[in-house]
Amino acid sequence: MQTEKIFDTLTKKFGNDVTPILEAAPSEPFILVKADKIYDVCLFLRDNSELDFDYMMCLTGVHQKPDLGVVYHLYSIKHKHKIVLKTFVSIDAPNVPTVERIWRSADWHEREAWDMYGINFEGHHNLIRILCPYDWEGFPLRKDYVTPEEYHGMRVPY
Amino acid sequence: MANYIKNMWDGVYTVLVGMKITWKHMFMKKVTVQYPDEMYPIPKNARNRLQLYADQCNGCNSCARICPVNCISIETLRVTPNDPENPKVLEDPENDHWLPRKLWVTKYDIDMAKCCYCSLCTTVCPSAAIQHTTDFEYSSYFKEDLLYHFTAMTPETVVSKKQMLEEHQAKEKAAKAAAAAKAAEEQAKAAATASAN
Amino acid sequence: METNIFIQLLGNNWIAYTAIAVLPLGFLLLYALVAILAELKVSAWMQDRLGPMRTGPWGILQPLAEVVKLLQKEDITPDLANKVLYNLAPYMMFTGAYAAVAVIPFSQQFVPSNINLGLFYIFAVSAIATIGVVMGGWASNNKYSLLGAMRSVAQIISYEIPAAMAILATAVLASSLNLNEINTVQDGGIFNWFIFGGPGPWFKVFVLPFTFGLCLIYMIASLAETNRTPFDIPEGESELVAGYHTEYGGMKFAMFFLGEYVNMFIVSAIMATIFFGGWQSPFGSSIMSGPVWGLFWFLAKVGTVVFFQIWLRWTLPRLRVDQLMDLGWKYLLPMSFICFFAIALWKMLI
Amino acid sequence: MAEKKTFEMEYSKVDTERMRLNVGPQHPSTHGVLRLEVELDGEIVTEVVPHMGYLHRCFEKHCEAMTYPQCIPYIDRLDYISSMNNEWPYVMGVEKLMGIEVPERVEYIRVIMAELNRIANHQIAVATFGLDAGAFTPFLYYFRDREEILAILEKASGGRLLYNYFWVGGLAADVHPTFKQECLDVIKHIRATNAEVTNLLIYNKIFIDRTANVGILPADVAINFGCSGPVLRGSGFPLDLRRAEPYSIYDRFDFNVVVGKGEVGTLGDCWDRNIVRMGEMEESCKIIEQAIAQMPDTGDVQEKLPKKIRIPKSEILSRAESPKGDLGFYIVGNGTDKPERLRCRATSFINLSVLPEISKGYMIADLILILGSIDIVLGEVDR
Repeated sequence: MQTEKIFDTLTKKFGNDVTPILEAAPSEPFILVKADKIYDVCLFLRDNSELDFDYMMCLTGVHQKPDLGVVYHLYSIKHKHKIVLKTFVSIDAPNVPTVERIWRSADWHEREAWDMYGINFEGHHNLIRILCPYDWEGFPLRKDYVTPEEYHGMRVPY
Repeated sequence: MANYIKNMWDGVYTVLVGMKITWKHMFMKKVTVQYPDEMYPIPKNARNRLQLYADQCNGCNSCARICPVNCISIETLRVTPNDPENPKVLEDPENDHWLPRKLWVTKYDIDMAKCCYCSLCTTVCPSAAIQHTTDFEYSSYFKEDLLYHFTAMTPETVVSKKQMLEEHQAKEKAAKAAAAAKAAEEQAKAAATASAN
Repeated sequence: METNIFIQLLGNNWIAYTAIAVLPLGFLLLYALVAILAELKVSAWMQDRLGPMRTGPWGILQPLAEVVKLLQKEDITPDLANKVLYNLAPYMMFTGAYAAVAVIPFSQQFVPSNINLGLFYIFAVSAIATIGVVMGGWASNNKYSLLGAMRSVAQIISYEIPAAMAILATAVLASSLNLNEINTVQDGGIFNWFIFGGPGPWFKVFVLPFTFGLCLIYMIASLAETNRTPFDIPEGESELVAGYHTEYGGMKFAMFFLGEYVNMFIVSAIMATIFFGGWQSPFGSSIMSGPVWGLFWFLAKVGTVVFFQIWLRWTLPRLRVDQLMDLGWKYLLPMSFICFFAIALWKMLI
Repeated sequence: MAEKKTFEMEYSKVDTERMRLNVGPQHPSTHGVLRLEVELDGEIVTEVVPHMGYLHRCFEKHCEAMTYPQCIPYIDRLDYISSMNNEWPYVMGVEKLMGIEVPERVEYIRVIMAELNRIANHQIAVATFGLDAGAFTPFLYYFRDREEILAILEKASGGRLLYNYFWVGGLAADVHPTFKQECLDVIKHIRATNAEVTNLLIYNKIFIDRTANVGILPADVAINFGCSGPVLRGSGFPLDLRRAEPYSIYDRFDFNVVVGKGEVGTLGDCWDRNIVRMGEMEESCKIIEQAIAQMPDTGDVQEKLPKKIRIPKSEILSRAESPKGDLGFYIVGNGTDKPERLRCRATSFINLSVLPEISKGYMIADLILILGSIDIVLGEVDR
């Protein structure tokens, strides 16, 4: 299915909650989704037999000042089409519903996004740090992150 | 029951097949290279220890800038124009072609403990001054020994060159100031004459 | 006792007994060094490597260097280990292995202790090694060690039965439990060895599959009893790090190691004795036989079996613990019963 | 699943205490510094909790402070066993964003290099898998051959393991003159060793017993977990990016997508994942042979580039089929010479997430094998 058609299907279903944004190549066109609707949109994307996005390629946290964002790269193995979803939340209340129950691969991706950006995935069964130590403070990939001087008495910048 | 016997047969047979292979290998040519005595051939372009040919380095700092791990640190000093030594930089080593030097490289340190052997520095170097050698046996007991100082200048020369430059700069400054003062004076004079007129 | 060469030479006094006792110990230490070297070299050759080449010519001093290295290591006892058992376990293991040497007929003239219950005795004392393993595994207070020890016990217990069946079959053939006696029966060349059914008329060919089978069963069971690949699950390094001796180092580890190699020797010696005629010459009692030749033949046979064990080790992957039990109880045990039954029947017929 | 049920049936009646066992981070078979917190019921695994991050090197944070060419040495160090394959999606993404095409000769050399490195990776994967099962000898046979591959890669790039060879717009250096012949020679050796290991290890009864019916991963679960590469294909699902969305010049080659067939056990077990790797080595050999036949003998290996590589405000998820599976780099440019965001869709990371799911109910020894069959590299998991 063409990207435009996917966009049409989505706008028909969700109305104002989704905003398709077509970008010039090589950037991929994406759909901006309101954060609280992301679960419904994803569920629709996976379960609709015409869309059938059964494979989640990537879930990335981003920090595009001033907001935190989550980028979902989805892929349909059957129909061989892709789609990019984006959602942005304010850095003060970075709450995004989890899609862990839709694609299990989102589990660790979301933990990583929490680890690096502090994006709180509501409803995630085990939202703890994954790459940083469990007691690490701060969210390292935020643009305003300041590297701490010490961690348990060890100097951090070598 | 058939499965039972087949299992047994498979077990014995595949073990025997495996044993035949290992037996054959016992008499095959061995591939071990007895390292300190014989060496595995190292290609000429192998990336090992970095080497600076100080004659060729003109101190442009591009290697330090491209290094992803910041293992090169360079300090340079402008050459005094009327330096009696008349320093030169080897521009083309094959034709022995030298050019006047613009910068003294007073410090060129490579911390080989940090180096990641990516060879980015050797590609950006405009004069092929920094190059990878095929020497990989340079481990040492102390981390400090892996900090290589490549510049040939002694601290005394550096100090004297600095002094020379400072003197030169002071002289230049003084000359400039004098010139400026002179100009101002002339201007004042001119202004005075103008106003007098 | 009359057959013992030391008593013949030195008389029935304490010097002779000391010599009898000490000689196998020295021999075993020497053997262990050679076996370790063989293990290193054979494994290397099978893997297209050269193996150790630096210590001595062709690396022949490598085992010695390793022993020296182990001796120099700090003797560590973990804080939470049960100190007494922890320290005792390696020696227990070695003791069990060493005690079994007492009845091995090295040669016609030299059997340290020529008792009539040789086979039975070996089975009794070699079980002591298991106790050492369990002691070490449990006392280390390490979960890996404990798992290794539990596996080891399960393994050794299940594999002693097929091994015992195999040995008993030869006891039936020889009508004796005395190891030297068993050897003497196999007199008269290679075809009188028990792997070929022992001395008998031409129609013993019917019993050959069963004796071969028993030999194979004993081979497999003995591998399991000595914790060697493919049955090295008690110390399977990919899952249990080092199994029951995870926490051991230095001298104590060396004792475990020595125990393992001595155990290898014991099972190989039993195998050589009961299936391959022990010190008997393969060409009959007239050619190349005698006390010294006997020792030579015995050692050659043991060496071959040990080589076989090494060969298998570097060929095969490791079994899983439940598959090990499967193999022991579902395959080896029924097969050993069948073979035993057939041999007993044959013995009754002739 | 048959085996799984038996264990549960046999042991469910016995009231036992469960034991928490720490596998790793210093354990011979976790392939690095992975820590698995395992709950055991006797020897049966009831729960696996992976703890990662022991090798975390802040790759993504680093790259935000690096220029685009400077990132490549760091990318080499993600999956340090197949660096060429790691560099490829990244440089491909940057090239796409910059809108440059690389010369044809470069594409061929890249294909050959990537496939050679894929073989080297699969050799390690199969070898260490055998090692996990207790077979030491095939491990060294494979390392012997891998050495020859590394020698070729070293001659071309200068590095043995971390090449920094694929550069934006081309290659770091041209290949040496004897390159083609050496490749053909090494393929012969690879095939011979593969045949040998197939007899020695793959079809060994003990090995089959150990790996068949163990760690069964059904295809739908694998897709839901986002698995890719041999882990997904071992479940019988033929998803290979080289075939599904042919990047570079993969549409010019004739090769099969190897999938597991459940030959000796259930579809999607450890043995299947392993045999997929064996098959892929052969397919890679075929690709290399074709590429060598088609490759132009002379030509430029580096496109002319601006002195500073700048990427306009744009983004891309650039994917390529690495030996571990679908490796992607999400590159966001912001108009400067440094990326705004560089995210690595690390294949091992995603594939590892399936481990707790498929290892429940098997024995501790199987857990090690399942982990080995997933073929992770901790450099990529922890990044």
